[in-house]
Amino acid sequence: MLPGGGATVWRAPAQEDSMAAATRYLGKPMKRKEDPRLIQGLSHYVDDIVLPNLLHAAILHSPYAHARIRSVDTLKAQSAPGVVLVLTGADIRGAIGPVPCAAVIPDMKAAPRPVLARDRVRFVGEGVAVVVASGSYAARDALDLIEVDYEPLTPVVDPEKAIANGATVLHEGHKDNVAYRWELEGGDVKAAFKNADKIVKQRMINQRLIPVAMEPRGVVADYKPGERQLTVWSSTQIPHLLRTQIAAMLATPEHSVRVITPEVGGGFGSKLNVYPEEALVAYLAMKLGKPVKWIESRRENFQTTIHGRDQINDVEVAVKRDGTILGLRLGIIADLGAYYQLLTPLIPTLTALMSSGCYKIPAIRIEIIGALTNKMATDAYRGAGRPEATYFIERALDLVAAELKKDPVEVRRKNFPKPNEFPYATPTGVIYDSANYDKSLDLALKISDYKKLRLDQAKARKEGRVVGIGLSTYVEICAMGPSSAMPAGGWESATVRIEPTGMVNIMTGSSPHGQGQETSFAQLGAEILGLEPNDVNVVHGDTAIVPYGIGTFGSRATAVGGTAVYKSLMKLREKVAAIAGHILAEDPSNLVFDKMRITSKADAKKSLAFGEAVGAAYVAKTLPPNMEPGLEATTFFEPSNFTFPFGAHVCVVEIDPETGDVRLTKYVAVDDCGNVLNPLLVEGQVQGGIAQAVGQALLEEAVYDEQGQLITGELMDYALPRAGDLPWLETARTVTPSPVNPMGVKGVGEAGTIGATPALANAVADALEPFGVRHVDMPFKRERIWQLMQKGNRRAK
Amino acid sequence: MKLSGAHTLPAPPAEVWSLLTDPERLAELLPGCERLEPDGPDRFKAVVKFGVAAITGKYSGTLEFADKKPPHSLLMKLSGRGTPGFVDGQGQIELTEKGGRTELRYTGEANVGGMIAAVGQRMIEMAARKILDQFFASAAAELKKQ
Amino acid sequence: MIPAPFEYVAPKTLEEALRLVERHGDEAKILAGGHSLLPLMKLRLAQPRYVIDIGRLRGMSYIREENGRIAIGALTTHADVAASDLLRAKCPLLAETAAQIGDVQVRNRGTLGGSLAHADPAADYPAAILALDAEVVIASKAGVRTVAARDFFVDMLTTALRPGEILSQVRVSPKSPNTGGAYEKMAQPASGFAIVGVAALVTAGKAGKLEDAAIGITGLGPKAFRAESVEKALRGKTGSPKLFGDAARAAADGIEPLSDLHASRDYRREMAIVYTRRALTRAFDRARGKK
Amino acid sequence: MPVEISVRVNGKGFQHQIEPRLLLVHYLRDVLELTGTHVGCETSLCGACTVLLDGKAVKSCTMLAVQVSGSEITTIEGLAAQGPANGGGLHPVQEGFWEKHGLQCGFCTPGMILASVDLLHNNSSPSQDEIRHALSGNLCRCTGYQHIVEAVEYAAKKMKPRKRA
Repeated sequence: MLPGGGATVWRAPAQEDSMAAATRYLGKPMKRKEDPRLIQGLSHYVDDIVLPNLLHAAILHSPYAHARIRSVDTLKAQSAPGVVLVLTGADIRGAIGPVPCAAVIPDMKAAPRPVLARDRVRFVGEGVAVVVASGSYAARDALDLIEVDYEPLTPVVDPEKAIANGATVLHEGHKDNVAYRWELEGGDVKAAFKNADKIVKQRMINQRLIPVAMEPRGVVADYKPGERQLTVWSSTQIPHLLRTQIAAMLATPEHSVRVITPEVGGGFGSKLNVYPEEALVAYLAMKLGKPVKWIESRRENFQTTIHGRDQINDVEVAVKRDGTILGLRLGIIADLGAYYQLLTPLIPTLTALMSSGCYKIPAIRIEIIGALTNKMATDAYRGAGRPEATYFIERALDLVAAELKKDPVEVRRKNFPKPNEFPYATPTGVIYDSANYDKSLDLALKISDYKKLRLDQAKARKEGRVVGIGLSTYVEICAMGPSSAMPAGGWESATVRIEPTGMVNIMTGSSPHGQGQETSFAQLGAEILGLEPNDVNVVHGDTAIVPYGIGTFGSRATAVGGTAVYKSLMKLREKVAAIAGHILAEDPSNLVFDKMRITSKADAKKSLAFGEAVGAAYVAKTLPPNMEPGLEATTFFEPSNFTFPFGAHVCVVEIDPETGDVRLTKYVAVDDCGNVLNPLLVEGQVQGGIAQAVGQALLEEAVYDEQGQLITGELMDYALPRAGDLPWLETARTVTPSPVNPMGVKGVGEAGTIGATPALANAVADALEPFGVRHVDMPFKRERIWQLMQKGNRRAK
Repeated sequence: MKLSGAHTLPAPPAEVWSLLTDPERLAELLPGCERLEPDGPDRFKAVVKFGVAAITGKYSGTLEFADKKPPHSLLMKLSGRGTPGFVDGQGQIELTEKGGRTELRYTGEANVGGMIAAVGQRMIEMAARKILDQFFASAAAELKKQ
Repeated sequence: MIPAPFEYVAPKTLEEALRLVERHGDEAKILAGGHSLLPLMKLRLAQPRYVIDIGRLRGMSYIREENGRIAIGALTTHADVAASDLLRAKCPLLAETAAQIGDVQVRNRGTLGGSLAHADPAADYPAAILALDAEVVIASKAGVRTVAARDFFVDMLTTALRPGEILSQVRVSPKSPNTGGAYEKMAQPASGFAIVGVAALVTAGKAGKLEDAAIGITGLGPKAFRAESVEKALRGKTGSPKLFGDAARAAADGIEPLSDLHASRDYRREMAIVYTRRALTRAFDRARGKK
Repeated sequence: MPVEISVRVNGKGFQHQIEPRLLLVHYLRDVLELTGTHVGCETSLCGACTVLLDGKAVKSCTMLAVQVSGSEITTIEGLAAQGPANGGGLHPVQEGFWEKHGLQCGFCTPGMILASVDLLHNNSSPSQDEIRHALSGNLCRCTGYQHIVEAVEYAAKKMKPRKRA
């Protein structure tokens, strides 16, 4: 139930969670509307789509990281049973444009990826030829019959060697493998370092990761020549942007392309992209006049879907003896891979923007070098640039604390901006919307009983146990918008239509894929219109039905997409109120929407069913003068700023002194993502985010050997966290509404991952402190930790 | 993948040399070699079945001899491609006379790619050593026969 | 993901299976539960021309006592071995080892015979089979022969099985009341295979004197092996933490450990020592009647 | 050469001529059009393809369809014998996943649910550690597993008085 009056927005509550008390559905832990189909196997992911006469495509990939293609012989494959068509890069030259990159950085060298390699391959897994056959088995068989003559070239694998003089250059026309150099400076950095009592330096490596959404990618395309209509089903986070790009790559009018994202089995950024197969399969369907399906294998997913992170960070912090931070210098070498995907070059710049963390650092200088190497491209993986920032600054704060012999808590508090200093502008040019860092830290310390943890640790150390406590206080940038700061639009759209029977359809440009917006947006619609959530249907991921949208990434679906929904709902509520007011002869601002009725606050007898007022809008006989019939409203919401969720995480690890095995034994997360629509969903996002951080900290690492072979090329060698790797996660929230949007929401999709990784790293470093260890890079694999302990023991002897 | 090792063979270097550079005899000694045909001077086309137990793949490619210094040293270059991936490698072979016998030392590097590199990682090096050991054992046996 | 084509044959009897195995020689692969073979075939690292499915043979999945020994049919699944009351009572080491293989789904399908015949250097069973001095019963058209566990594992992925033979049964001795066993494994975090797995079996006499000790180690080298120098250092001595610690130092003697992404040679060697000591300690406690 | 199989899936009998190399998961998905069983990897590690074979959880990507001839298979579609597909209620494990937000993208969910059913058959009141251990053959990238553990606990409680599912 919301107060009446079209102009009234849902005000940010003055007290924590007071919103939930005043509402019927919003802020309540409602179970999900999407689940019944998912728990019964009744949903449809791309691979579940079957069309008449469906053909199957399979792609031949380069086994070489770097090689010249002398020739591709497809003759045998073409005559294999069931094979319809075999195409090579040369065959499609000019027919399909390169893979698009939306990032623009001054003086950036171009590194476009052809849909199929033509004369040179630049990473293991790059597509060389495609087979179309009557069945997936026949297509796979034919791949073995294609003969490619490669001339191996020197692979360039290490990013630092790649940018050094004399390295083999990956791309024709480039003089070296430096994709770009980018600098950012704010404040008087020289003075800061001159006035420092201490300068704390550390090199940190943020390893390469593989997103591994449980559903690999997949594309089905169907072309109807008569109607000139191309329909592409793809497992993507960005249906509209994909449609525009497919149209451009195929030089086909955009209005004849329809992209549908059916159920999407996880993305984490890996499906926030435009991939060669999306255009290639569409091209094949057009060429053959038959529907074509391509489903990525897990192996292909490892090799050819974007990777994440892969930065070397050289950090220098200038501090005063009392712990005050004066300045920061950061050098980033980002391994971009061989070609750019959609946002590849942009990701390290997000690290730069957030390098201040949740601290007042008056002077910051950052230099980024993007390196081209013979590997798969890196791009946005859960957190996209921000986990790297939070990681280095949180590690640096611990190093400062260690250097000054202070508790990590104290050093952090010393440098927090206070709540009354918001909006707070950092020297990197971003403006933090709202925060109370002390509050979330206090709560995390309280829940974890931090003082007792330290006492327990001292005791454990005496017993010869290796125990570490880690803390991270983070801030992140999300709700990706405004457009001025985004490569391709930072707004989001929503159309809400109240159908003649009173049922509501919300069409959102966001394209959720597991986050649960079908539920949370239905809660929002039910709340605003006084209906039941089941009366509200959420439609997404079909460019023919839903207005143009940007998509779900950067924790933006609720803060930006949800706000567009909210605004459209408010517009309709105002219109329905006007119609009801007209029928009831009551001032619309006196009307309350609740329990499917519209009733006057002043006179309860003045009341009519919601459906009646809606019907009137369509029958159009009793409308107020000059009012258009129908009930549909569209909003393109342009946020004025990003939002900046924050929080404090505390964790405890125990290391087996004999093996180096790190066990996470306690985890406390306090997150502040502003107001929440459905706390159950928020909790799910936080827990899942923490699990991915545990993956990065303890287990995951994409390893290319010296020849550029991805030797963690399957789940056999790339370890993901399993149920037994995680302790019970204790989660809590503080609520500091964002002033950026009317609902006061911030976003939570990536917060867990961003906040947790440094907490884990700090805990491991803390555990190893008695061994004289200052810093250790992730992942904290047993052997690495064991070696450090061995070294420490030897030194102690 | 770097490989090196030494074997003592029961014949003087000249005999070892002629064995190693004779494609017909080499074909018989090379484990899994199905074909070895001349393809230009010091260059041969080869079809070899490589692998261990269930993990076996057929590779076709070339074998080349270079930097021949009879009967002291030569460089063997091998490159093969098959459905499980590719193997490219070269090995420097040095022969030293030791009291009527030959000490053969090899140092080489092999690059393996494709499926075997992605999933067979933990087995490749073992497999390669095993194949080399087998080869030298057969070579020794062959030389003994003479 | 998709195996190459093959001819499928499903013999109804062991005799028929043996005929087929002999006829097709190394063009054929034997399919039992399929959890070693099918993964290789799906990646096309194995492309047999014939697949002989012995999974349907009746009477090859059992665990029973025979002439004072426990006989286990080759087609017995890991789950059945892990859950067997007979084994848990009389040969708990084998049940404990089976319970640590892969995951629930793998244990429900994978078979004892299949795992042993594949002889993956990082498989769990071989460690226990060696420590238990099991006998491997092998059938062929010529009849049945028995191979001791320590002669069965020949090399990486290579066993004493000859062409035309099928592993049909494994026999172990029931433990005496003062014998204790333990399997301790450091699992590779992604695949669950053993980086190092140590199966220890010790018999403790009065006052903790070690009458016998047997240690099988898997994951360390190209094949599982018995750590004989450790065993020698233990026999006749009185069990103690110090003894186990000292004796375990010989765990990797004479072995050139494997090295891969997940564990270097040195680390594997050191972990073999640590896990040997742990397995011995737990086995000894059990032999002494402690839980 | 094609081979004939005869199998019961979700209570219905089927007979087909199939290629021997056809994997069980592809038989279920492509031949029987039961697409609730998913393929998430090719190395038997993710568990998305888990089905019940004669009541036991198995990975259908690591079985040939021909191997199950004569057996009874239960897929996610057949788990609720009277599920909405057939006009009735959910299995308690399905209910638990819904109640406890045990899923996000839903891709791992069918396998996760069937592995949980297998667990509860063998252990009617598992501890949290036992649940985590029993699900070690199923990967989820979304939830962090905690809600899944709670979902299984919910189902265990619910199934107790009724004994078996």
